[in-house]
Amino acid sequence: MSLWEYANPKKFMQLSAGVLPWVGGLTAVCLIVGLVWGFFLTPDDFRQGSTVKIIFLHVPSAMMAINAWVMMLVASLIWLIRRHHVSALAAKAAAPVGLTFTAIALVTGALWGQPMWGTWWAWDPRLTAFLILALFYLGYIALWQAVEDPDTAADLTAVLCMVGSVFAVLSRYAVKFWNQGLHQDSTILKVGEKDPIAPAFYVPLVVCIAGFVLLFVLLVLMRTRTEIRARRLSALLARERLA
Amino acid sequence: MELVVDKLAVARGGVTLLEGVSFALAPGRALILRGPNGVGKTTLLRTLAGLQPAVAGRVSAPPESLTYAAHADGLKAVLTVEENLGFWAAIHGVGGVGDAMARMNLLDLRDRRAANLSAGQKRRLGLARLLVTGRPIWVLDEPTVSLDVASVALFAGVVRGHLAQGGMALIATHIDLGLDEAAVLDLAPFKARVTVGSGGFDEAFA
Amino acid sequence: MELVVDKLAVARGGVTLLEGVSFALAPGRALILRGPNGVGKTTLLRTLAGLQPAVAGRVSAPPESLTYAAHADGLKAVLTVEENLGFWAAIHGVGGVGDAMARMNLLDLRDRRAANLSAGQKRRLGLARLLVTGRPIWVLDEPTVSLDVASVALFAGVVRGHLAQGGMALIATHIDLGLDEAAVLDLAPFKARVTVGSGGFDEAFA
Amino acid sequence: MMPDLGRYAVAVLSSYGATLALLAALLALTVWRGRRVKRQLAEVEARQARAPTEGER
Amino acid sequence: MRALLLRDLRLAFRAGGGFGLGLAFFLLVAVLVPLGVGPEPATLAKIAPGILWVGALLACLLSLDRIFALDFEDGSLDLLATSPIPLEGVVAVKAFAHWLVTGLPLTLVAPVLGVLLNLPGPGYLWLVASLAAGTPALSVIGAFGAALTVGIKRGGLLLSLLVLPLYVPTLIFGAEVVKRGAAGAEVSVPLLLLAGITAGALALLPFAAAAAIRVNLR
Amino acid sequence: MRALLLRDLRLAFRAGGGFGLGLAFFLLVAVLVPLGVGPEPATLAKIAPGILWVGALLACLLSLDRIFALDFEDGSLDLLATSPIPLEGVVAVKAFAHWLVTGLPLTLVAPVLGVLLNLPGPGYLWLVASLAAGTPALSVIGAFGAALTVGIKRGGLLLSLLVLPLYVPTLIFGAEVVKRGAAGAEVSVPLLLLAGITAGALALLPFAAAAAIRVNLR
Ligand code: HEM
Ligand SMILES: Nc1ncnc2c1ncn2[C@@H]1O[C@H](COP(=O)(O)OP(=O)(O)OP(=O)(O)O)[C@@H](O)[C@H]1O
Ligand SMILES: Nc1ncnc2c1ncn2[C@@H]1O[C@H](COP(=O)(O)OP(=O)(O)OP(=O)(O)O)[C@@H](O)[C@H]1O
Ligand SMILES: [Mg+2]
Ligand SMILES: [Mg+2]
Repeated sequence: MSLWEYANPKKFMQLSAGVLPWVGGLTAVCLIVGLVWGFFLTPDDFRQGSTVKIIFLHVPSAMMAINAWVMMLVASLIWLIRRHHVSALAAKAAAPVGLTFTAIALVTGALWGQPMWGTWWAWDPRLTAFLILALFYLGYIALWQAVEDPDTAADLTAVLCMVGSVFAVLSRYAVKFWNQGLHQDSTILKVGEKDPIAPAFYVPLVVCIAGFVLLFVLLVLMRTRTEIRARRLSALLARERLA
Repeated sequence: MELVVDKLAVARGGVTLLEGVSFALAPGRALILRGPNGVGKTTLLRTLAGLQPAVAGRVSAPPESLTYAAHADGLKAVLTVEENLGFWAAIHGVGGVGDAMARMNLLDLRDRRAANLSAGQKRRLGLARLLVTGRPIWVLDEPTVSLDVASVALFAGVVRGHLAQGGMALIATHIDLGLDEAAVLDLAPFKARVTVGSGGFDEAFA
Repeated sequence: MELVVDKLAVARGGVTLLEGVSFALAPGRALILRGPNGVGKTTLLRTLAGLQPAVAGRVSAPPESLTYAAHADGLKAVLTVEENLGFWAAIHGVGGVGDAMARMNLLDLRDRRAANLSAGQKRRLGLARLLVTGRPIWVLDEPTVSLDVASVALFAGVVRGHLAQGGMALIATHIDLGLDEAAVLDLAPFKARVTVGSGGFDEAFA
Repeated sequence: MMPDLGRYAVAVLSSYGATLALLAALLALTVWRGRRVKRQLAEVEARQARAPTEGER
Repeated sequence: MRALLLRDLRLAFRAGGGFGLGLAFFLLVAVLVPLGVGPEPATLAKIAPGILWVGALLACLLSLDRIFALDFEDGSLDLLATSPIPLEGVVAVKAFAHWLVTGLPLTLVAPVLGVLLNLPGPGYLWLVASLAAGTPALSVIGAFGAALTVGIKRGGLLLSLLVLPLYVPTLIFGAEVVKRGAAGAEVSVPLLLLAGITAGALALLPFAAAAAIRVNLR
Repeated sequence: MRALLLRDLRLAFRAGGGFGLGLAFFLLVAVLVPLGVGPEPATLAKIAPGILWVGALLACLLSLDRIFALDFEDGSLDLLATSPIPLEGVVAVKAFAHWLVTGLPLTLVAPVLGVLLNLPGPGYLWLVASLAAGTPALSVIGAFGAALTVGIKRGGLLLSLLVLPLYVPTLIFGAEVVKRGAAGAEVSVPLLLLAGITAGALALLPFAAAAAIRVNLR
């Protein structure tokens, strides 16, 4: 059986209905364990004090904010190439989730920045790139809402997502070029190098990241199911009106 | 050189409007499409013109043989009559602007801006565009809207001339054009029955 | 309650088009204006509606008794049929939206956005607006453009109903509406002779 | 029970508060709209099953 | 009148959201300027009041451009002009609707953008106050400009050109209020002048705008 | 193609002058910012490169908004789509026409506005160079945004929202060229990057824009 069969809405609804409770349960477990561990059971950092606890929210949401866009890009490509409606609707469903994660990363970052850097906001390249990412999300969502016909909207937003991705990467390099910045580099992927994160933080962080990934999957599945139902609902209503 | 439409189904807004429309149009012939408001004439013509995809069926026509005149005329209000026509002539790489103006009785208005034309004069200008496309198949959506009786007759004459040169015309209209030689196709019988997204995604799961 | 037009002259773009137009319209009567494209029908109707000043002559009608339906319908594409009508009803402080939709055969389309109507359906909606203005004098510029035969008959019925209630209608059209009881005024004889800026500033230093 | 957050209590607590609030809002919105659409769809399907529209089998 | 207001608001929300978008543009200006100017906090703090006001002004301006044009194009304006509502009322209502979907949300969201531009602490209150006092003038003046250009296709830029000079006093006093406020100085003089401009514009310009529309219709 | 270009230019000149107005808006931004920010020469000199680039960008944006919309509304776009010219060509020509009436005059007049904003001496050359290299990208990216929003009434602000984030790299590199140039530093890296963006946008975006128009027409 080919993977593409899950692009059939009926199959998708069946499969996702079976998977949802498990994903939901696992999400709850990971998030609760990770956040409780992170908030109550980690020590203070010698430099950052108790603010390190923000890392358990900030880093997972920042990662997922980017990954959500990547997922939308893949879904858009599938829609443009193979025209599977489910993937277009999944991209639509993911955008508000990605925007929320972006907002969380921005808010927690700002709250962290106030004690650490002495300012809510600095025009650091990574921060700036995130702000621009938020704008891309806003534009994408606004375009979905502004176009009435669902297939037209799917096509237009898919094109926007592709072009936007290219420009988002460009912006990332542009802002790096423009300002050296305060924000620390990525260390999470550099386990084993010198100066890694202490294990006391590392383990709960990984649990939290898993929790955010699962939360993303959960939300996207639920929203995609709703989008499919909404699509069918409007089709049935249209038929009723004609009859 | 022929326009053949085979079991065509067309949709607008996800609703299939017409199904199983088939006809053929040979050089020198005209076909008049009739049907009540909202049956799908405009949608059918746009599909034929290649502006939207068909739901099912096939349209075969030689490439770039078709020109479409819609409800809207595509005129620029700030350009004069002659400039408007000249633009479309240049786009299609054809001459004959003066001739087109003469045949649609626009010579007196040639230096008038399109904004300053009356409704019927605008329509005459929109129709004159057909003459400068050099395309053999004319697809016309209610061409005689706002035209007075004399202009309708003038236009019927222009269509006749086009047919006589081996052209074809497909005309959706509610008004009698006086083109008695044209065949008439009533679209009402082709109204689609299972109308919504039949078989497509929208109903794919039950 | 009467519309009286006395030796009216109207101009567009500084050019006097019609001169010496006089007629009177009594309650319950309709007058059909005829004339070739560009003779000045639209200009005359806009002048009567008070949208532009007359060059000479006089129009007398009770204040706020007149409503005008132009070439453009004044519909908002993103509003539904019912919302569009409801807006005009509210502006004129009149009810009867449901009744107007029923009489113009729009009930099936009430929740459809105006953008998704066909040309004829849009026009029906534009005409339904007349019913929710509560105004006695209807001034109509080619009201039946794009309407199919059944809708033309429907609209003629609506006009007859309006006349029966003591309303008046002034209709510029090229198409036969089947309103046999209406008087007809041909505008061609009123075409202005000395056409440019007669008597005004434009000739004051000639 | 409550860890001592020291002078950064405001920053940490408001971070957690804001995050949880945003996530809860998104989840609530998702669930709410999901339920509503599901209910409407069920209604329409039931209605159409009772009175099959003309042209269906 | 209420019907007209409701319709205009409904159109603004439906048609791709005139609402969120005025805001979005304001946000974009606040983001673009630091990208162009550079990230130093001291420079940004210095120019923040001016830039925020210029951004608010441009956001108004952009959304303004078709305040009457759409109604003109589809014939609604003709019909409104022959309706029982006086044209002055139409202008006032439309300007008010424009303010509700642009000026008001701009005012409410401005403090957040102040953070982006590193606005000094005491400035926030005066930023909101000056925008609340000044944006109604922007909407009314803009409605007047829109009325002047209503018959013109692609009038957008011409409109900007006509309206921007009229916006200058509002801009100067508005930015001055924020600048003084941010520096902890006395703000009452520019704030009063700003309120005066708004009151005057509200009282007079609807009549001028209605006259302009009447001329453009004929 | 030449006919289309000539027509678009003619329309721009006739319809209240798309030509003078892009310029005028640029001028107004350059005037308004000092009014809002205050007159100190040092501050102005510092922000001049950024503000000039932001002004150029906004001037482009404003004039952009109806690059396809007018043709869509009056039905010309349908006719162009069925004409012998490929839609990609139509997009490219229209973007070029837009550049000719906006980007080019902006570039030429920018030095004059540099004086208003007290731009340091060596910056002038680089201001012109960077605008010449960057404004074509603004036009093409804008044409893409206009193509996406062509079916949407009141799409103007949505267009801004979609396009402005796409303008970010161009803006950063453009302003950086001027800033470095004004400070007498090495400019070749950002200038090359700017030219690269323009080249890439010119090569690829007409196809994306044509695809978007096809989708919007159906
Ligand atoms: C609004 C402001 C901020 C934004 C938008 C932001 C954004 C990000 C992003 C995008 C990541 C990268 C995640 C990844 O690549 O895996 C990240 C990671 C991180 N951020 Fe922030 N950040 C902000 C403020 C701060 C502040 C103020 C601090 C603390 C001083 C901070 C500390 C960190 C740390 C420690 C990481 C993890 C780096 C790693 O080990 O990978 N961030 N942030
Ligand atoms: N989004 C939509 N959903 C459902 N139906 C739609 C939608 N958009 C358009 N329609 C319907 O599709 C039909 C469009 O038909 P079309 O415009 O082709 O009619 P037509 O035959 O040209 O009519 P006319 O003679 O009035 O011009 C209309 O009945 C219209 O109501
Ligand atoms: N600026 C102008 N200069 C000269 N003549 C003009 C100008 N503007 C319009 N006209 C002419 O005035 C007349 C306008 O008439 P009007 O629109 O009232 O015609 P109509 O009788 O309604 O025609 P139709 O039946 O085509 O709608 C036309 O002949 C038009 O060419
Ligand atoms: Mg039609
Ligand atoms: Mg007329």
